[in-house]
Amino acid sequence: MAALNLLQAVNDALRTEMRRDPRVVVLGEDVGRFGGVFRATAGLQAEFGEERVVDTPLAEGGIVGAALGMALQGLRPVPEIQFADFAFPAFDQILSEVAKYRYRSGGQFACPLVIRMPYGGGIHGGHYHSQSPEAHFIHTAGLKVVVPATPRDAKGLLLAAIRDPDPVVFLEPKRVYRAARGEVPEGDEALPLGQAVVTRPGTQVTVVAWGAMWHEADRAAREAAAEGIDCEVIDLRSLQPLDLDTLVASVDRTGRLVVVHEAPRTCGFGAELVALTQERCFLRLEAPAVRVTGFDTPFPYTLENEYLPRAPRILDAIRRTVRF
Amino acid sequence: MAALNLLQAVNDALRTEMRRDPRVVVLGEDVGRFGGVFRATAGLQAEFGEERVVDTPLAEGGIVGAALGMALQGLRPVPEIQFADFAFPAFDQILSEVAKYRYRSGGQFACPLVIRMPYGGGIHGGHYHSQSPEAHFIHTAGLKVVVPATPRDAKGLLLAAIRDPDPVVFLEPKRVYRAARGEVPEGDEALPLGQAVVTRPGTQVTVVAWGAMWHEADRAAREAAAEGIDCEVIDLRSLQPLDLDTLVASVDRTGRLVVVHEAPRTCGFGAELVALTQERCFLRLEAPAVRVTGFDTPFPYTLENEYLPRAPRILDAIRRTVRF
Amino acid sequence: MRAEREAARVERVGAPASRESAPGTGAGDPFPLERVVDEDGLVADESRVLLAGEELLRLHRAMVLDRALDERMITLQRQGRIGFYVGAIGEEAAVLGAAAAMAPTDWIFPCYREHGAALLRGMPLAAFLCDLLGNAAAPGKGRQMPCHEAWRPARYASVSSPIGTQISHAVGAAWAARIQGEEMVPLVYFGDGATSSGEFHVGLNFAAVRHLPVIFACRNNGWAISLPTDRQTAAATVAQKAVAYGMLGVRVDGNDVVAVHAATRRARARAAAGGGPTLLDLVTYRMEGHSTSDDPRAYRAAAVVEPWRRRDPIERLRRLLLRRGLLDDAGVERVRAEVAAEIQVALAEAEARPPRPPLESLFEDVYAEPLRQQREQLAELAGAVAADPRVADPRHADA
Amino acid sequence: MRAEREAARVERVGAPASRESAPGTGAGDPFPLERVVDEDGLVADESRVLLAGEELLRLHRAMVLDRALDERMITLQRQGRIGFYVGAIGEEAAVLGAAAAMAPTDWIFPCYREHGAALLRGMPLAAFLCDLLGNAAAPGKGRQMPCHEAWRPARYASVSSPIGTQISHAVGAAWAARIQGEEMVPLVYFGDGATSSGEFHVGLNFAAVRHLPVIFACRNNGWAISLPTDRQTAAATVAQKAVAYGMLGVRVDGNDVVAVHAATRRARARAAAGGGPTLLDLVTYRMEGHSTSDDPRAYRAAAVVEPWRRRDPIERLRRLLLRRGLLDDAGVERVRAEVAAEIQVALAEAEARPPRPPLESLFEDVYAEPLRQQREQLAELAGAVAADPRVADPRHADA
Ligand SMILES: Cc1ncc(C[n+]2csc(CCOP(=O)(O)OP(=O)(O)O)c2C)c(N)n1
Ligand SMILES: Cc1ncc(C[n+]2csc(CCOP(=O)(O)OP(=O)(O)O)c2C)c(N)n1
Ligand SMILES: [Mg+2]
Ligand SMILES: [Mg+2]
Repeated sequence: MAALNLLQAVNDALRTEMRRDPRVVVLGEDVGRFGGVFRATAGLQAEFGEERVVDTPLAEGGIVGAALGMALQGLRPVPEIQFADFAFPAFDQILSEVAKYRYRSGGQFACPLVIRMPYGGGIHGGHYHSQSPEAHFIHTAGLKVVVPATPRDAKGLLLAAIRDPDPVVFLEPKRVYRAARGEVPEGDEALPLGQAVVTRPGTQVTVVAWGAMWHEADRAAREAAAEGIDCEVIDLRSLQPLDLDTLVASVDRTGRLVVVHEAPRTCGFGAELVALTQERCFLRLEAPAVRVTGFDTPFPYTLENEYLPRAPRILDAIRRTVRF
Repeated sequence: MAALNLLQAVNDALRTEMRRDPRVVVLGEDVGRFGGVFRATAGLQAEFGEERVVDTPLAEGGIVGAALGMALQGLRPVPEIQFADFAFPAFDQILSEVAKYRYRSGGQFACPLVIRMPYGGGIHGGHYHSQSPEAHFIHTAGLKVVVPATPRDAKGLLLAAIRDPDPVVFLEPKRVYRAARGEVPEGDEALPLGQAVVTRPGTQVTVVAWGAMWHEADRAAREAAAEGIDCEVIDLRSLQPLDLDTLVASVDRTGRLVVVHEAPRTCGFGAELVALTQERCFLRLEAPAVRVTGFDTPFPYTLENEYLPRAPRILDAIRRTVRF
Repeated sequence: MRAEREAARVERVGAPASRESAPGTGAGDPFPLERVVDEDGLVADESRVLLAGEELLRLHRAMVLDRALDERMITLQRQGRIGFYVGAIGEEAAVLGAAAAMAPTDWIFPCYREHGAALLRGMPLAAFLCDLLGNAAAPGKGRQMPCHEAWRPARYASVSSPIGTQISHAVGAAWAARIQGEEMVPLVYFGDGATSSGEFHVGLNFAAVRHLPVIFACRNNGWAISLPTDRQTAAATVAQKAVAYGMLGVRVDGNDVVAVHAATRRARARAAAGGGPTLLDLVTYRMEGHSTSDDPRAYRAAAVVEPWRRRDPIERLRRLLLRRGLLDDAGVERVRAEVAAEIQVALAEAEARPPRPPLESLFEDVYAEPLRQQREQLAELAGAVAADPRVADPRHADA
Repeated sequence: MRAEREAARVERVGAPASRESAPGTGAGDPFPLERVVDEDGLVADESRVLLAGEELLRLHRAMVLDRALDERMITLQRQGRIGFYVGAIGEEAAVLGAAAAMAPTDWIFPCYREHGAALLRGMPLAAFLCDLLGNAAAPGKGRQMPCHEAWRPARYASVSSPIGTQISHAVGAAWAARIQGEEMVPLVYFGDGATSSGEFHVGLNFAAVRHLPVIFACRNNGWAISLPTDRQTAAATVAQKAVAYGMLGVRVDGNDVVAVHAATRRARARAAAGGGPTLLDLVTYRMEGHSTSDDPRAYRAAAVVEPWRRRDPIERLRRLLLRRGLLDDAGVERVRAEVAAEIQVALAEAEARPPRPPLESLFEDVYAEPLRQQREQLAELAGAVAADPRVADPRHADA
């Protein structure tokens, strides 16, 4: 066990898996010599060489398209998109090609690959270095979508994602890249995809979050406890596949749901979670599920802390839900 | 009044507005000489010339990007994406640029333009000539999203969209391009954006749909009536802005909601509608809202009629909801 | 004047080269049209014919099959027996000449007119026809439109509709093979329209900068649906687009199967030897509509097609074969008859299979294993069908 | 051998041209480096200096301001007074030489290092600084990162982060102006990294095929963050990428403001006269890190930057001005002092404004009028702030 931050855990996972499996390659802008603008791939090119850790030209579509071709030929590519905001030039490759390749070929071909992207706000990045595009990927059948909140999960889930037979979009909450620290096992053990974790058991209201917002949800729950409100906090970790059983079991018990995410509210993943719970827990719900989210605007610069659903706003929602 | 089909109504709207406003230009693949692969722009180049009705090279990003530049310089461009499935190469331009231009410039610039796209299934188009990507656009603040179901609405809403100060994604239900026929006023009167229409008043269950699926919802409601179930049917027409008042008023009365759309269920616009109604009608809901949608798979070819939420499947959902 | 000097400079690499023009002399023209067999089946330089007689006959048969298949399927589409078709009539030399020059283990990344190459590679005709029918025996399980085949045993990748996306796939496959130490040179096809896509640019740039062994074969057939190539690009040739990448670009008479084959084989040898990628500009012509959904009369005068009739690639090869005594008129007829019979048999076989894949196939292969949604939705659909059989009635289709 | 002939053909247009090399002779080199003023401030051909003394002085001042501003803002960023900065140190000639050659009504579509051009166009320095601070007086209302300015009065478009997206905007603006009958030639800036984007390809192709008046100015500064240009593309020059579009490509010493200006003015005249677009390859060098977020020591040896120090564009212009007696040492100092004072005054003005835009600004300008969501969410946020002021506390930021 070593105490690592989330960035180091990602680096550790990549290094571990590249040592174990010669099929794993890393490609993207600035990932090689420089080791990535966040240094997530630092040291990998020195260890694994220029052919396995590749600095690509500036073209996200090419990065993902080439990764798909590599996967067809038997490699396990882990392309990096420098910021999730720059995934849009690769959307045709991700949504039209990567997601559909297995299905459309009648299962003849598959393209297991992991698209890593730092995502989310809180680093003063304004419009284009802050977005949370998970809903686009979740809406696209064929993709898995994973978001770790802690270093341990970052390592274990990234190992699992690379070994998974399906393409995975791996969203890394860059706001807590350095702030989230914790013990990370040294081995190469993967954590299963599709399992949420109840990080705080509680009885009165279920608070669901992922990524950087899980930390805010957890803080809000602690503050709520001080006020005598007993929250159950769930870190989803995997948005697709979704661990609906854990969610439904929790809401069936608490009867109340608060969903937290950074992305704009309208058509965000929160809407899906609310729809799913009202479909399955209709008779158990004692209050409307509440979404605490980013607003329906582009991501701002100066007022980003007002925009982000941080602990105080979550706490406010928890109180309102419990009082309903 | 003339009896037109939906395609003719679109053509009529474009011609009407191009005559009225010299700033309006049309651009896209095959839209000029050929008049569009569906013939929506037939005859326009002959009337308005090659500079206002432009055949572009094959690059959707360029079509939308150039349209944005035209709008900055004072035109009112109406780019066509040949099929909504081919909007993905233009996603960076649509989501990162068109949607955010006004906001990010502090309101100094705007880019009013209308991106027309035939969308939806039912023409044996398989994966890439059948998709319904509305949720991606609705999730992106800054875009308006409009979907007519009838020729009259197609004309009136397209006129309004072109005159609107904001960028509009105008989704045309190609399944009913020819099948939907009706009276269309000859003048240049626009219909307001953001107003849903209750096409069938009823008391027991609210059925919400748009585009081609409104026709299926209407049919299901008629069949339900024969069984003694009284449905209220709403054609949303505009998904962003959404006429939430009409929806909430209806659900508050009926206590039951069935949402129909072609797109995959997970993170589709149906989730948002369910979330919104449970937030606002929580105490009036007598049954869980039900989503009748496309499945979480790519759009299939042979089994497309199984995939599409046609009247029989909607009827089944109506029955289940009423019996809950 | 300086400005004029510069204009001249562009002219030098960009002089409007007529697509109908005779091959360039090479002098002054940086991208002369390479040709081996002229329209009368005559060969000026025998040393440039790299194909043995047997190989020429094999290619001839493949081209005749491709043509006959296209003609037959267009008829089938008109009869409503298949839903759609997109063929390669007039472009058989470009498709098959390139494919025949590759090693059997080289990946082929098709556009959507290259089913002739899939068959040449060993995809059974009946399997291809099942894909067209989208029936229960279709290798693609009836999920994509006709002519969107894939055939893994021959490393023939999955056809996709979005234009140009396959280009970077080929680049990645080449890259992977180099990492694995495998000699593999992918061949990727696309049209002249695709050269305008971002995908083209991005893919060729990656290949050039990594010096990867890839053959980029542009079926430059003069049209992208209704748009003629000179409205697609102001460049006089597609070949010169290679200059942007510091890549080799070669312009070839795409209706001369011998020239296409020779240029491709050369490019392959060069790539395999570490010489990097090549862009092949295969100048040919789309003789028919874009697809069965298209009616070219709306945008193309019949007269412009006329000159291309006598450049027919199959006729040209036939003349060569007749001249060389490799085939006589009876032999030509025999090939035609064999091919027609082959199609007939395969069609009968394909049409005998159950016309619709089973319901559960809708939910397979989205992921390696269906997730909760797919399982639940299958159950939901099965339940709805049980409640009302019309849910699965294909006739209940129109609004 | 034929293959060798072809390799030679590519060499001809793609011979590795060193970015440090002296300007080409023109003979045999299709894209010679144009230069007017050499590194010592000497001019070989006086007829090529198109700028009057007054204009040279104005450009000199603009370049000195640009440099001083960048240096000052980098310091401010280190002090935590602004959050981020991206400057143009070493690239001032490329930025300002091009901008100065345009008509005042020509749109400028910036990348993100061209604030010098915004100021030259009349954006008030204090307004620019308010944007950097993202304060209540910022023209951009504090919504984007620093250096993402827009200035409508000068037709200076909105800076965006996604690379290359502005390129097709320029194309559309040119197109629209032609429809409107207005003589307007947009200038669009981008980096060498952007040439790899699909946006570059798509934009240049549209412009060429429609023969639109656009000037594509590549600030070819040798780097895209950590990637040197020779790993970005295998093409020896950016200029030759124009060949792909049948467009004019011109390679210019980007550290020679007189040459940049002359080439741009020529391109503008040509475009306005219906001669179509031009790609300008402005060969320059990024002297500092990519931005204040970057530390180039991780990927770039200090030694490779050294040779570029003596090519400093401001020094070169200064030498010219001194030689011509347009300025003396005291004059140089005076400009420096003036510029420093100007920055000081503007900074004081900007920092005196309320540091944070009001809450409601968050919801304005998403649409022309806020929709229901924006109105409701503003009320919700205001309610939350009322319930707990920490909701709007910027210090409550870290996890
Ligand atoms: C991204 C995208 N945009 C538009 C289309 C619609 N479309 C299908 S084929 C085609 C023309 C392609 O022309 P070309 O690349 O020359 O190939 P050809 O059909 O001539 O073989 C178009 C525009 C598409 N399939 N994908
Ligand atoms: C689409 C996209 N991908 C990645 C980035 C991250 N990024 C910002 S600047 C940059 C390098 C740009 O290099 P170049 O075009 O040469 O411009 P320069 O910074 O040298 O002026 C990269 C990769 C981005 N902003 N947009
Ligand atoms: Mg073509
Ligand atoms: Mg650069």
